[in-house]
Amino acid sequence: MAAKRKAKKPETAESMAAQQREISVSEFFLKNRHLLGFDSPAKALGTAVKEAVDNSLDAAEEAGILPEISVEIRQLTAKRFRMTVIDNGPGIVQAQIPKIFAKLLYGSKFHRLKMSRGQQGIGISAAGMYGQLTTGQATQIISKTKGKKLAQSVLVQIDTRTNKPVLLKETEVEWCPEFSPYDAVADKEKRTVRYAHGTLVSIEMEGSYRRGKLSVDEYIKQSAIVNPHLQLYYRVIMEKDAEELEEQELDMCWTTYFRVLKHLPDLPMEIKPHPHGVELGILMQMLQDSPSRTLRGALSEDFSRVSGPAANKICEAAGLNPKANPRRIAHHESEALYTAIQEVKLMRPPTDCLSPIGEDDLLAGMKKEVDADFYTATTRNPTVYRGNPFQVEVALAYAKPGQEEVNADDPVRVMRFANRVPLLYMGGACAMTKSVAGVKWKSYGLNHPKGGVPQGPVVLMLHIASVWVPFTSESKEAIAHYPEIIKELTFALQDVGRKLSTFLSKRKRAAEQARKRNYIEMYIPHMALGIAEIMDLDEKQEVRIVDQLTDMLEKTHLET
Amino acid sequence: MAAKRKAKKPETAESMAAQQREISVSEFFLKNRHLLGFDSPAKALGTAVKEAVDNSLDAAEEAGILPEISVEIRQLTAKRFRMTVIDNGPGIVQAQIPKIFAKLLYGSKFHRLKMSRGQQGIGISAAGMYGQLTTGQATQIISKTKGKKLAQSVLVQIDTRTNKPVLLKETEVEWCPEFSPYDAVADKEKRTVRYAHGTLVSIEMEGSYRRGKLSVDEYIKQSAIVNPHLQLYYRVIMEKDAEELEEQELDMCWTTYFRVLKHLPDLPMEIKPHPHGVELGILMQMLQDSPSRTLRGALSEDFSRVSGPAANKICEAAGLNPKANPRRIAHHESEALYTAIQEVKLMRPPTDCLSPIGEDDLLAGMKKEVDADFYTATTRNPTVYRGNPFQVEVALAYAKPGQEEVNADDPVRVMRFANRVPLLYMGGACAMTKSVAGVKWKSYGLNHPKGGVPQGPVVLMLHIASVWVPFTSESKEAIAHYPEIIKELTFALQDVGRKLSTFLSKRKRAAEQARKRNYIEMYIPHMALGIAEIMDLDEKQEVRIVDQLTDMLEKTHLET
Amino acid sequence: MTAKKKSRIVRKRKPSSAPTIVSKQVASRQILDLAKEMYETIMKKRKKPEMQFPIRQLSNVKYDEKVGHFEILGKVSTRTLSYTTVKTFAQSMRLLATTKNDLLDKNDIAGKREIYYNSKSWDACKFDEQPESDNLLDDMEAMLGINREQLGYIPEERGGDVTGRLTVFDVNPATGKEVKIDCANMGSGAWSVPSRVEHLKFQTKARFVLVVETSSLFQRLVHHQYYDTANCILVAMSGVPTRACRRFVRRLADEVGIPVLAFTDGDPYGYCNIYRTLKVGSGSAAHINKYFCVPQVHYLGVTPQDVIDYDLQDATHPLNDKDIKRARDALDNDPFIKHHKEWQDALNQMLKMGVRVEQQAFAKHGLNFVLEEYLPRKLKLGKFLP
Amino acid sequence: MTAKKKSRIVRKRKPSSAPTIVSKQVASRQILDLAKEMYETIMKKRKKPEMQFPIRQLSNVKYDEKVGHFEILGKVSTRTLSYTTVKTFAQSMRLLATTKNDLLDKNDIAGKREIYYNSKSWDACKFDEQPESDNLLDDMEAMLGINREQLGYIPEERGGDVTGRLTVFDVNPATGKEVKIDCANMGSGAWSVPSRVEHLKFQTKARFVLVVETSSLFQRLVHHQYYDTANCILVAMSGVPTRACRRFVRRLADEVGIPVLAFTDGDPYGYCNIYRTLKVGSGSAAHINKYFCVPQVHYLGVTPQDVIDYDLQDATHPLNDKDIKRARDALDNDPFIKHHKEWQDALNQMLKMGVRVEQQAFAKHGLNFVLEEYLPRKLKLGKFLP
Repeated sequence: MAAKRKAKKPETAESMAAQQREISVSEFFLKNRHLLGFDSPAKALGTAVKEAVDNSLDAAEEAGILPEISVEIRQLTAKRFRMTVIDNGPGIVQAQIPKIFAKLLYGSKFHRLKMSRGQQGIGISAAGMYGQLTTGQATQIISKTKGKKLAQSVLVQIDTRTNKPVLLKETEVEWCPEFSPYDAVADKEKRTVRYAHGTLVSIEMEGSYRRGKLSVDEYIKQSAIVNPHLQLYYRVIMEKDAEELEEQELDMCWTTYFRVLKHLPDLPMEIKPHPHGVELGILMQMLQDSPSRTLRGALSEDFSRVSGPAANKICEAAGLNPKANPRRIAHHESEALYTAIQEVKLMRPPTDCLSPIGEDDLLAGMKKEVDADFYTATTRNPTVYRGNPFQVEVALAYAKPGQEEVNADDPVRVMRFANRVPLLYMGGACAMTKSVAGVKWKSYGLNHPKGGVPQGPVVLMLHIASVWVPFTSESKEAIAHYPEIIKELTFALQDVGRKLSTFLSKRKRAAEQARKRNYIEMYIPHMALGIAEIMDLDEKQEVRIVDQLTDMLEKTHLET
Repeated sequence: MAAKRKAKKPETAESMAAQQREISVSEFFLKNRHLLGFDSPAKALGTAVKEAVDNSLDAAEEAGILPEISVEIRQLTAKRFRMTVIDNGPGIVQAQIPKIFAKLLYGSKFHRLKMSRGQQGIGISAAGMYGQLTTGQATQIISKTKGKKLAQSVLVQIDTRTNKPVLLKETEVEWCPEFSPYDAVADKEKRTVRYAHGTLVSIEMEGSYRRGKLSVDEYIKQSAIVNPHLQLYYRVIMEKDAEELEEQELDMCWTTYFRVLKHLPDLPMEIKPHPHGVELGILMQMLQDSPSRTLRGALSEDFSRVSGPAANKICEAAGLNPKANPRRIAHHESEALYTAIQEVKLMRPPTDCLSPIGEDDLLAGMKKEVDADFYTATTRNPTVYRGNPFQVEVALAYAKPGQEEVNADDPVRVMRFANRVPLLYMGGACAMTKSVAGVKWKSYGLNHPKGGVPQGPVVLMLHIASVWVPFTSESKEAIAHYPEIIKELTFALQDVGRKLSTFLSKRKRAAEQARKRNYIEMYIPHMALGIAEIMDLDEKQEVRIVDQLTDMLEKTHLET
Repeated sequence: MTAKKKSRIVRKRKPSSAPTIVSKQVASRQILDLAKEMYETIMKKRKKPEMQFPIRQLSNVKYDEKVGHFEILGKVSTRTLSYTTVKTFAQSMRLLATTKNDLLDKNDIAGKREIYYNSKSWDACKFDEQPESDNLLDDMEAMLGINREQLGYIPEERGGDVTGRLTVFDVNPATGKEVKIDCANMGSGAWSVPSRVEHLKFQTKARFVLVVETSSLFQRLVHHQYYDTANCILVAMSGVPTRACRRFVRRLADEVGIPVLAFTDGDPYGYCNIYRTLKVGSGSAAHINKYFCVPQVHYLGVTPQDVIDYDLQDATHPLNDKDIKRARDALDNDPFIKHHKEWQDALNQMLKMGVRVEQQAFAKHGLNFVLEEYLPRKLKLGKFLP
Repeated sequence: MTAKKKSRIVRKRKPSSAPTIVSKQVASRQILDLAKEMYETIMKKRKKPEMQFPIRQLSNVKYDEKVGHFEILGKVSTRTLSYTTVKTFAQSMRLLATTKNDLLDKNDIAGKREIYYNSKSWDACKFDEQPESDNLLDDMEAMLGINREQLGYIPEERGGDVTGRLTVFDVNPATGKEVKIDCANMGSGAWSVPSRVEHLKFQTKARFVLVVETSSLFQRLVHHQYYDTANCILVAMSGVPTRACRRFVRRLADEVGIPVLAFTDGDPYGYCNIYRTLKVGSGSAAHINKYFCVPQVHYLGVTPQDVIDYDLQDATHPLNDKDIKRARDALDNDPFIKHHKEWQDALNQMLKMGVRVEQQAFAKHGLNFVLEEYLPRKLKLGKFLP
């Protein structure tokens, strides 16, 4: 047991008040960095790459540019790596660079209702903060916007006590994103493409590089699958390689994932909140903030799917004057309004805020992944959870025999995606895995251990597109278990399951036919021989029995 | 498939820059409130009570006051509840009240290294924010500090866009905390205790009240067990009760958990960071911030366990001048310093920052929980993970037969605590559950299905005390899987396991003795009879054989 | 044997008439007819051939005390040639061919296992496991209505042991010369019943036949020359009597006309399987019961009442689930048990007592109690279960 | 039988000398001595009594071809009276008392199951399950060094069947009169070997004894009067030979001095259990092997080489794990197999071929191939395994 403590003066309300302090969100996540996916060196490296690539893709698409991205991971010492991502996106305006890369909770995507990969405004800054914590090094950014002659080169760190960027160095440099990997030769001719705009981000951090199902390699591969409009270059240079190889040989290390689609996916539109998904406290806030002069105006202009007549109907049901000033609505009046909104029938939210991958592209991606005897995909119609539109898609492949990693006795392979981002970790906690386990695969022809994932030479791709994907943690690795989402996933899985079942039974029937024919032809002669031996018939008579019996049986059993 | 979209103008770097915005931490957690434990109405109610009670206990203990707390849950409408917690703590200075109750990431506990229940500065404000979101109602606080005549009554909300409190109403009122429940009669005399100071917090929220292992009831009961110095009053008033019962009858609804220890636990001391647990980035930050003029001074004054000579040794190993200005250390010099620190041998961090429950109090708590034939407890010596001191304790009870909820065939009951706070949810993800499953209970006499929790009429209490408990999420429900923590838990469990094993084998031996005596006395006469029949002996001779044999065997087998 | 003595042992009973035995030529002809009919169906009527079998279950038999055995009713199952039955048809025809050409026409014999091995030369048509060929032998029996011993098949199982005051006239199969066997003159051994018994002739002056379940008790009776003391013939069944043993006892009973008494363990298996099968046959062999039952037999013991009368409670075993199920099934479905109230009472008494008892249980009162006390008393009393 | 003929069938061998048989009086006296010694230990020496048994395992036997059987070595296990053994001691003494007073002194017999039931009157000391009393019977045999048949215990198992050119002289146990049994005159049946055979006398003109594993093959040989054709005595073992059967063949071999040939299935069980036990005894009965082995026997077939020579590959079965383990164990641990290279070769050949073969497999070439071709050829060749 511990020795007796020194007496300590007890605190008072006043002395305790003196200790109260604001905690910056950076400090908070620095201490809790496992919540952001930086719990181990191996995972940290993957998380950093993912955040950078997600940002590059979002920016290029919003700017209407077909994205071209290179990712390099370079080992510096045993436990230290540098990650560098270059894109051909629109670039970042000089003034925004420090905040975007060195301030947590800063970004353009949190406040709007529109599908995008990033949503929290945490990721890339957190990666930089992790690099800074483990190596003391700043994040380097070079960015060039269209029309500018020179690029901005910036070195930035985060002041974690205030969650503010510290600009260490800012210069103008000659730079433009350039992609010309050796691997491009496979595309028939070697080409070097230079763009007038783009961004480079480079972070040094403690890390560890591994291969396998939870690796950066896998993330890169899956990203290419769900983004068929993306041209991606990727290389990993280990300390040993860097020492032993010439620069030209290092150039050969690039792996290229070629673009297969020459146009961008449909751009998702931003929408306004739907009144049925809004909680009382938010409703009150929105009325306070409304630019409208009247309650009716506030309802119809700040929300989607509320027409003028609908707004009147709501006001009437709540016993409020449609012309009332929305900023002067009392508390009990808002409660009445809230209740009225729930009762009035409204159109579902618009869904052009979503951009699903689509069945064709899902199938194309799947064909890259696995050589199969059968492929199928389904994209569900959009629907809503808590007022947020979302849409799910599922693709299924039944592998040809002999495929590596797709064995008939193993659990099926499940690839999870949210807003086109691969999810690698925490599959067990994910609503997608739960949905896969919940479908009755036995009736579709797969073996299915109770409570688990089905078994078979099957690859499943699941995608959810939403204006706000509900993750189980800030590291965005698993989808939370919303019943509406599980229901949609289940319908989609059942749909591909039924198609699989049709395929399997067709195939089974053909095999059965062949087996039956052989079987009949194997035993009929023996039956005839028995009769012939008993009756002492000659060979000709015996052959006639064989013919007659074969004829009869094949007519019955083979022409169905 | 979705219909063709309207063409939309692509974004440019400039148009995108215009959309960038800071995200307040309140907005962030409002949208992600499941991360804070507010994912379902039932859980939200429990989380709110827990945050309020944790704060009350921390404040009373720091002020050297024996805590007395009342908790009331009152149903207002089917889905709406009001939670009110009153304590006899030191009260809160007027100016701090709004920030403490209506600003996320604000508090006194985050920045210091000292064991306390709260650590993030999020909990109670998040509860208020949830109440505000679901009911539009503000949080009410009444607080009286020592020496003041009147109490401050405050109504406060949070402006989630800025994470700042909005003071709705502030008045001075006559109020003092008063506890006089009917149940106190059981203590022989009814008494009403009034205190000169204390705090009341009351929040209205959407909620749902349930009983069982994951309920508020269970949290309250377990809190009383690990805080034997706490006097706690608790009542739940459902809508129906409130309508049907007189006020006096409602007074009868209080359940009292009596204080069993008349003194406070040892107050934990605040410590400085230990250099071995500090990462490079933090080290650099601390040097920048040091009030010392010299590197030696910074090392020995800002860290614990670094004496002057040790500081010199570190500087020497790093090739740095001990008299250098700590604010002028270059990057590569800090790296050298960092490496040198890891290599110099230092004392482990001080551990008076921890206040374990102690074996006696653990046993006392366990005796309240279950009527057992055997109790044991162990408190491990403090140790360190990532530079953070921590200490684990385990108590075990082997229940008397017939105890409700403690069946011999069921998994053992595991009660988890962190810094004296009961953990109810997410047991499956917790390092404590993992440690229990990892110990080889079979060798201690319990049935133990592979990979699972052992079975038996056993209750286990596990406690971790630390200056920074690593939780798997902000809702603080499960301990992260740090190997150092699992190791300590395992040692503690093995210790109580060995004691259990000794108890069980002693008990078995006694039963064996009785069985052996009966057995010998049953068969000896038959052996004698056989000999007598063969040799044709008379009865007297036969009796003599019986006596002789009984004597010999009992001497050998019964007097060990 | 005098009429006076007989009456002390068992109530009078008309011996049932012996069933017809077919010659090998007739059996061979039957197989030929069957093949011809199939040929006609296929080649003339151009229809898929069928095979018909009487259903061999308790539900397709009736018990008429006058007939004396389970008689098969009309229910029939039909097997039509199809994809699923073609292998069975092929194997059936080859089996019939072998039976006719190699056994009947050549006057040879074969064991079940030999026929299984013989099929190994049939290529794809061969039997993979012996149960397959065993099943088809049963089918063939049922289809032809002749027991397989008459087709030249010999059982693997032995036929039981006989001692006591009986002379058996057998025939040397090679020379055809008569062989005379004196079963009272087997020393401490016994005469082992052959697998085929149709040709045997008997001569005896014994008062009755005692058929015993266990070899152990049989040996005790032989050791103490019980057949002399009681003037009887002793037969040991060693469990459920084999077809040869049942047929032997039946032929003996038919020829010499003395009472037959059965002495088995007192359990549902002893009553409902061993004794009932010995007396009236079984459901699964319903089509050939007439050959293999012994309607003349009566039940001596051990009865549930004996447990009480001879103070055997502490030498019993509790009934297990299988025993209880067997007894209940018999009470519900067995036409023989349902016909005789005495048997229903005995089974119900056993179920109520919850115990079964073995023949050796009498050893509790001394090793020779069973032959010195129990058997004489039971025989003197002359009260047997039907 | 002439020496000339004999030489064609088997190599010469000195018949081993017959073991001593003790009288009931001697056996009774031995039990009394044992009790007296125990009494002295307890009451005079004031020590805890002990019981000693030779260890009955293959590891405690040696094989000397001259002796002819597994001889027990000196390893002994001692059971001292203690808490854990007191029940066994009590039951042993009561069992010895019953054996002496009720069987030996009264010249009575008892089966194992009867003794089990007899114990029901012993109160708490009674046997709960029959394996308990069976084990103590084995212990008693080992302790006294006398086989239990000599103590008056009769086996439940039957002793095998005999036909052929042999006359057996038995004794009527009641009258003591000699009984003459002609085993060539059993018709289609056979003479069933009694459980105790010590008193039998034999007379024969046969050339050899053929001991056959399966009843089915035995019946085929009887049906075709093979014992006349080949001038031999046929014995059916029906699996592992019972003690009575082994003792019978041994006594026959000792008295008439003609060769004995064994014909079993060609599998590790047939070689290492059935044949080896018949010839030299077993580890677990090491203390009484001298009574129960037949050192004169030689092995005729089916050998692994026969599978090749007689084209039986497609009538074999693959060896299962148990077969393989049995063969390997024998190669590693069985003193008999380890003594004879021929047997090691045979087992290794079988393991390499991976198959076992049954006696009936010859039916593949026709039902009577075994007696018309196989046996005559093997006998003519005269090459047998030791």
